Amino acid sequence: MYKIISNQQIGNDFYIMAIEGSFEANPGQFYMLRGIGSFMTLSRPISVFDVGKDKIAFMYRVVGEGTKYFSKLKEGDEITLYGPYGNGYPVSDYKDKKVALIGGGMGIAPLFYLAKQLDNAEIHLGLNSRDLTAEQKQYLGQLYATHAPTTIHIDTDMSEKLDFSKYDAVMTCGPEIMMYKLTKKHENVYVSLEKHMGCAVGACLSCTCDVAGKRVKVCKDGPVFKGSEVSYDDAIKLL
Amino acid sequence: MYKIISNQQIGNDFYIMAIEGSFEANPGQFYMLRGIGSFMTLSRPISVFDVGKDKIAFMYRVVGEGTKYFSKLKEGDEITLYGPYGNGYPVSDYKDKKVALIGGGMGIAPLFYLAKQLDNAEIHLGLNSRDLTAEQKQYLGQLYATHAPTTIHIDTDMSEKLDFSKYDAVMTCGPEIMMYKLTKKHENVYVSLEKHMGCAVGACLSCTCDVAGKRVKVCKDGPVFKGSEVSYDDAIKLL
Amino acid sequence: MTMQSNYFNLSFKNPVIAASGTFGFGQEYKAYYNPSILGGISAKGITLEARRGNSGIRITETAGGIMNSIGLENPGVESFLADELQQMSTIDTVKIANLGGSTLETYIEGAKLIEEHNKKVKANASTLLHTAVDLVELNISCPNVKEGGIAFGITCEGAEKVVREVRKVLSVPMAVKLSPNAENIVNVAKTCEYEGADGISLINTFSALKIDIKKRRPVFDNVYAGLSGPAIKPIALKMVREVAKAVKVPVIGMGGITTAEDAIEFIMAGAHLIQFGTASFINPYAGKDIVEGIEAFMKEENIKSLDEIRGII
Amino acid sequence: MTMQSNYFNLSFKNPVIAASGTFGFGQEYKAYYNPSILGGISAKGITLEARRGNSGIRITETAGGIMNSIGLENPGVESFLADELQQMSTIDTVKIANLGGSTLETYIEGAKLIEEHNKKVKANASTLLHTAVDLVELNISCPNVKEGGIAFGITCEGAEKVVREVRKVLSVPMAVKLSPNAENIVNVAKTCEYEGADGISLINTFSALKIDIKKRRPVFDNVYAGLSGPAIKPIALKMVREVAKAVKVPVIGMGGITTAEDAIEFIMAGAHLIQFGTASFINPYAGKDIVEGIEAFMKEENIKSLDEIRGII
Ligand SMILES: Cc1cc2nc3c(=O)[nH]c(=O)nc-3n(C[C@H](O)[C@H](O)[C@H](O)COP(=O)(O)OP(=O)(O)OC[C@H]3O[C@@H](n4cnc5c(N)ncnc54)[C@H](O)[C@@H]3O)c2cc1C
Ligand SMILES: Cc1cc2nc3c(=O)[nH]c(=O)nc-3n(C[C@H](O)[C@H](O)[C@H](O)COP(=O)(O)OP(=O)(O)OC[C@H]3O[C@@H](n4cnc5c(N)ncnc54)[C@H](O)[C@@H]3O)c2cc1C
Ligand SMILES: Cc1cc2nc3c(=O)[nH]c(=O)nc-3n(C[C@H](O)[C@H](O)[C@H](O)COP(=O)(O)O)c2cc1C
Ligand SMILES: Cc1cc2nc3c(=O)[nH]c(=O)nc-3n(C[C@H](O)[C@H](O)[C@H](O)COP(=O)(O)O)c2cc1C
Ligand code: FES
Ligand code: FES
Repeated sequence: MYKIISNQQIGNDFYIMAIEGSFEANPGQFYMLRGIGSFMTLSRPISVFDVGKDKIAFMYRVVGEGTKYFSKLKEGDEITLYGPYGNGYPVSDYKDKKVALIGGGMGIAPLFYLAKQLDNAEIHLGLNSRDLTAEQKQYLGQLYATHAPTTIHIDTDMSEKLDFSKYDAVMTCGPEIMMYKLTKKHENVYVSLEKHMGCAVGACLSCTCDVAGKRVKVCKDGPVFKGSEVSYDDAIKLL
Repeated sequence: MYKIISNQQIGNDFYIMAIEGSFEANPGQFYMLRGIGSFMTLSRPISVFDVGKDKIAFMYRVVGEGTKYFSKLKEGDEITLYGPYGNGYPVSDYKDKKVALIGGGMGIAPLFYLAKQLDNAEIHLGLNSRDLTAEQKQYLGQLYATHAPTTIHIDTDMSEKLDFSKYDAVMTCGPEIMMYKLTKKHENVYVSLEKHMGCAVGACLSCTCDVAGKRVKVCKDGPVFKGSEVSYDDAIKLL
Repeated sequence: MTMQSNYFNLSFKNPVIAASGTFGFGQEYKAYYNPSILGGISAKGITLEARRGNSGIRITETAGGIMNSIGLENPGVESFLADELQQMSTIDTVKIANLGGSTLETYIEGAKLIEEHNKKVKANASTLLHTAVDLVELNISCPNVKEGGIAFGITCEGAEKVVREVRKVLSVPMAVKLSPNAENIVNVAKTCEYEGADGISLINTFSALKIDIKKRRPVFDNVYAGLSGPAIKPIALKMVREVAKAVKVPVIGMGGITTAEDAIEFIMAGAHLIQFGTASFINPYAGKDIVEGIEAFMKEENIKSLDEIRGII
Repeated sequence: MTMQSNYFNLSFKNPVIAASGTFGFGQEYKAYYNPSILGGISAKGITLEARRGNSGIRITETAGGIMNSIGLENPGVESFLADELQQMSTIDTVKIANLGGSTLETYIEGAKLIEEHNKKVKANASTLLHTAVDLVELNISCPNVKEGGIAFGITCEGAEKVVREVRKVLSVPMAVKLSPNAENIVNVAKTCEYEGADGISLINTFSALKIDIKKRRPVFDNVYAGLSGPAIKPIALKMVREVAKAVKVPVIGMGGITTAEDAIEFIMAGAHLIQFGTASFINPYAGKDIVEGIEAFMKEENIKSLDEIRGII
């Protein structure tokens, strides 16, 4: 159990929660967060938003019962978390390369810490017009801009907007359909997949999918994969 | 939902929780307390410890999951409660009469507010030597003494200790066996019964028992009954 | 937009019914809301003779659910008809008598008393007793009485016998309430329909066990007790869907419904009416919240009648 | 004081076994504790041929429980024997192969492969494959595969057929894993015992339903999915007690066990061994906590052997 330092509402349903403790994680890894003892049977996978000395932060959106519970926690309350889990983005391979970080919706969460670890990143935040007020978007833009040049795209398809030739890699997180489209635009696209999870350690097979022709576990082998190797069955269904 | 003003630990497993709000209740009545949305399926019946302007207080002991949850709540946290339920002690009949208030263990809880409403009460707190340190007992004694002369009996059978002839009535709450014995000592003994409860409104029949030859609902017709009319089947089993 | 519907030749102002044993005789939750807002009320289960119910602890909490061992404490059919049912007349809703029994004979005798009562009321023969039973919910599924009840709900043979015999003496509309402990609940439902049941009501509680490991004995004197509440909802929902697909008569679905969203799940699974039981212990406003929540959902999703979504899964 | 016991001619250092499908192939929770502290590990269910499992969402939360629809994703029996089982050899515990099937033939063929593998290992014929299957858990109760499995677990006739035929080809100790969806789980257990099962394992998940009312479709592509976790514990405990009273072979009890107290309830209800499944998702240290908690309880209550409390309810 860890103590909550702060749990700030930064948009309609957007929150950033900071938790006390000593943590080590790579950008793109995630933790399993849970509350209220065993009343909640499944922990919720949430990406690392930021890691600092003696604290870690998560950015999350309230979508159901579990995240609603998180949103009600206050400074001083306790929370249980396990992790870090999975493999993050290939930071060391692209440390000083030019990288586009493209987030869609809550997919912007892992990009903050990711930008911090890269020397030459550019951040593109895809936010829709419902979730955040103009001010809130500006606030987020400024927040992210502390680590890299940041642009905010509202309700636009970023795969159409950018000149991908100038990047060595694209690292993205967001709706599958967005990530799928990006995959077609550049050779080195790294995507972060989302699946309902039970164990987060590779034990339950709740989160498997096909990558590079093999069954992989998103929790353990991912959540970050090379986009071109992912089989987008689900995303393609939506096209 | 109500706000918690304070939740003070006053003994090993003894707590007093004060809750903000405007409440009206009679001594001996109880509320159903609950937390964490619908995760807890049953509310917990807890007697009124004290009612003040814009607040109510409960004294409780941690015995299981529900009360443990209560003990973890802090100032500013929220709690749900319904009530007041049931009928309390016959305060108006004995307003200025000489009344012995006898509590055993957590049964001391309703006596505080009860003493406040009587002009001529004497409080006897039966506490065992495990639950509370000497200091904690003294603290409790002083607390109760703000309303009436108070004595503390440790690990003793109060039905053997007191001269019952000097009282017009005995109002008691505690283990059934204690209340049963007291019932034999005086004509006007009022006891507060404890049963597992579902609805607290008389709808589910979880709490029925025989009083004066009739089936009654402890939640609605009690929890306070005239001791001589209660059928002590369970208590007698223990003798 | 309307929540109103007709089943059993009765008009239900909405599909939300208070479940037997959890709502007393309709008066008990009046401090929270007017019970007339409900589509119906199923009164506490009654038996031919009055019963004191089970000894010992009668209710306890489990993860996401509760267990109860009331043991059908009730004043008996006659007393119910003369007293509690009459008091229910102030409530403008469908009045359901939940009839249990220990032997075939006690079911039949109980049903006969209801039949006679209704005849008298309809004929205005009695000036004092003016409220009739609108619907009988034949309870062949109470797990908490040793002598039986549930014995009739486990197998098709059991159900066949009791439904056939009761039907012979009862012209009042009758739904049969099934047990999740049935060997094959779909077949039991079909048997009941075949034997003349006007509807199927499901599910009653699951037979279950909790042990006090310190005392080294079961929590309940009766060893087993009935599990209900949110914990059982996913199983109940599956059973309701399967039964709704198998029978033509109306299905009253229940088991863990605590919110309007839960109720809508049951309707999408094929339930014509729904009941909420344990929900009232979690939230005394549950009935009101469910009625209002269904209405809000219909508005939001532009649903004119629940028929549009009934059984779409 | 000892938690050690012998069943199936195997020595269990304690009664705590990781349940199939929730503990991978034993390696996955190593970051939390050494799996060698467990009495046994039941590996993910395997089938003759490799399976990709079900499409769509595979796990979700319910009140006090979870629903899963993995659909027996697994590498196939041969690959399991050659690979995952061999990796399990580093773990000092009883190794259980959970064998499912879609037809009688696939069960028999799968069992034959295990039998042959064990014979080779025992004969030291193979130098590479040195780990044998200690116990087969015959899974006739998976609700998540359309083709079958559970079909054999619903009726006595189904169980009779598959247990009889598998027993003919399998000399490795075998427990049969039963479904709570069985029409009469006690009779199915007795049938399995009669047909030569060395033990009974119960319960697998309950077939259940959850509907996404906004999308107006079931949450799971396969419509139904299996309910497990604390929510089902009281029902599982009852079933374990009834089966334990009805058969003479050892009973492996499970269903919602998340704490040592839960485990002790099952032992008091008659279980010889227990399994924890969903518990690991709630608390990755669950296995360790349960083992240590049972030990602490035995000390506290001065219990020398679990035989003292087994089946006392
Ligand atoms: C690797 C990974 C990283 C994530 N990082 C973030 C993040 O940084 N910020 C953030 O807001 N969200 C993140 N998510 C999504 C987040 O896990 C879900 O929004 C959350 O679990 C929803 O829980 P709930 O109880 O509020 O919703 P409900 O819909 O009530 O949840 C019901 C069940 O479904 C599961 N579930 C529902 N939606 C999702 C989903 N999209 N992904 C996985 N499980 C789901 C829940 O965990 C729960 O078990 C991440 C998901 C994954 C897999
Ligand atoms: C009218 C009335 C007034 C009460 N007043 C007080 C009070 O002022 N202070 C106080 O500390 N306690 C009081 N109690 C007892 C209190 O309700 C229980 O200690 C509490 O419910 C235990 O809950 P738990 O979850 O901690 O225990 P668990 O044992 O985990 O509870 C499991 C279930 O059993 C029920 N239960 C367990 N013990 C009791 C009990 N003794 N009485 C009723 N239900 C029980 C719980 O409500 C719950 O539903 C009162 C009980 C009644 C009936
Ligand atoms: C305390 C209690 C008493 C009950 N008594 C009866 C009864 O008398 N007759 C009956 O048919 N069902 C009875 N039931 C079962 C409920 O009517 C309902 O079928 C079951 O609880 C499942 O619904 P729920 O999960 O919404 O509570 C009782 C349930 C509870 C909890
Ligand atoms: C994700 C998941 C996968 C499972 N896979 C299997 C399986 O492959 N074979 C099997 O026999 N049981 C399987 N089960 C059932 C469990 O082994 C166990 O019987 C059931 O979950 C009840 O126990 P629990 O409540 O402790 O989880 C699975 C359960 C879960 C939750
Ligand atoms: S969440 Fe269990 S294998 Fe990935
Ligand atoms: S608690 Fe329901 S009748 Fe008393």
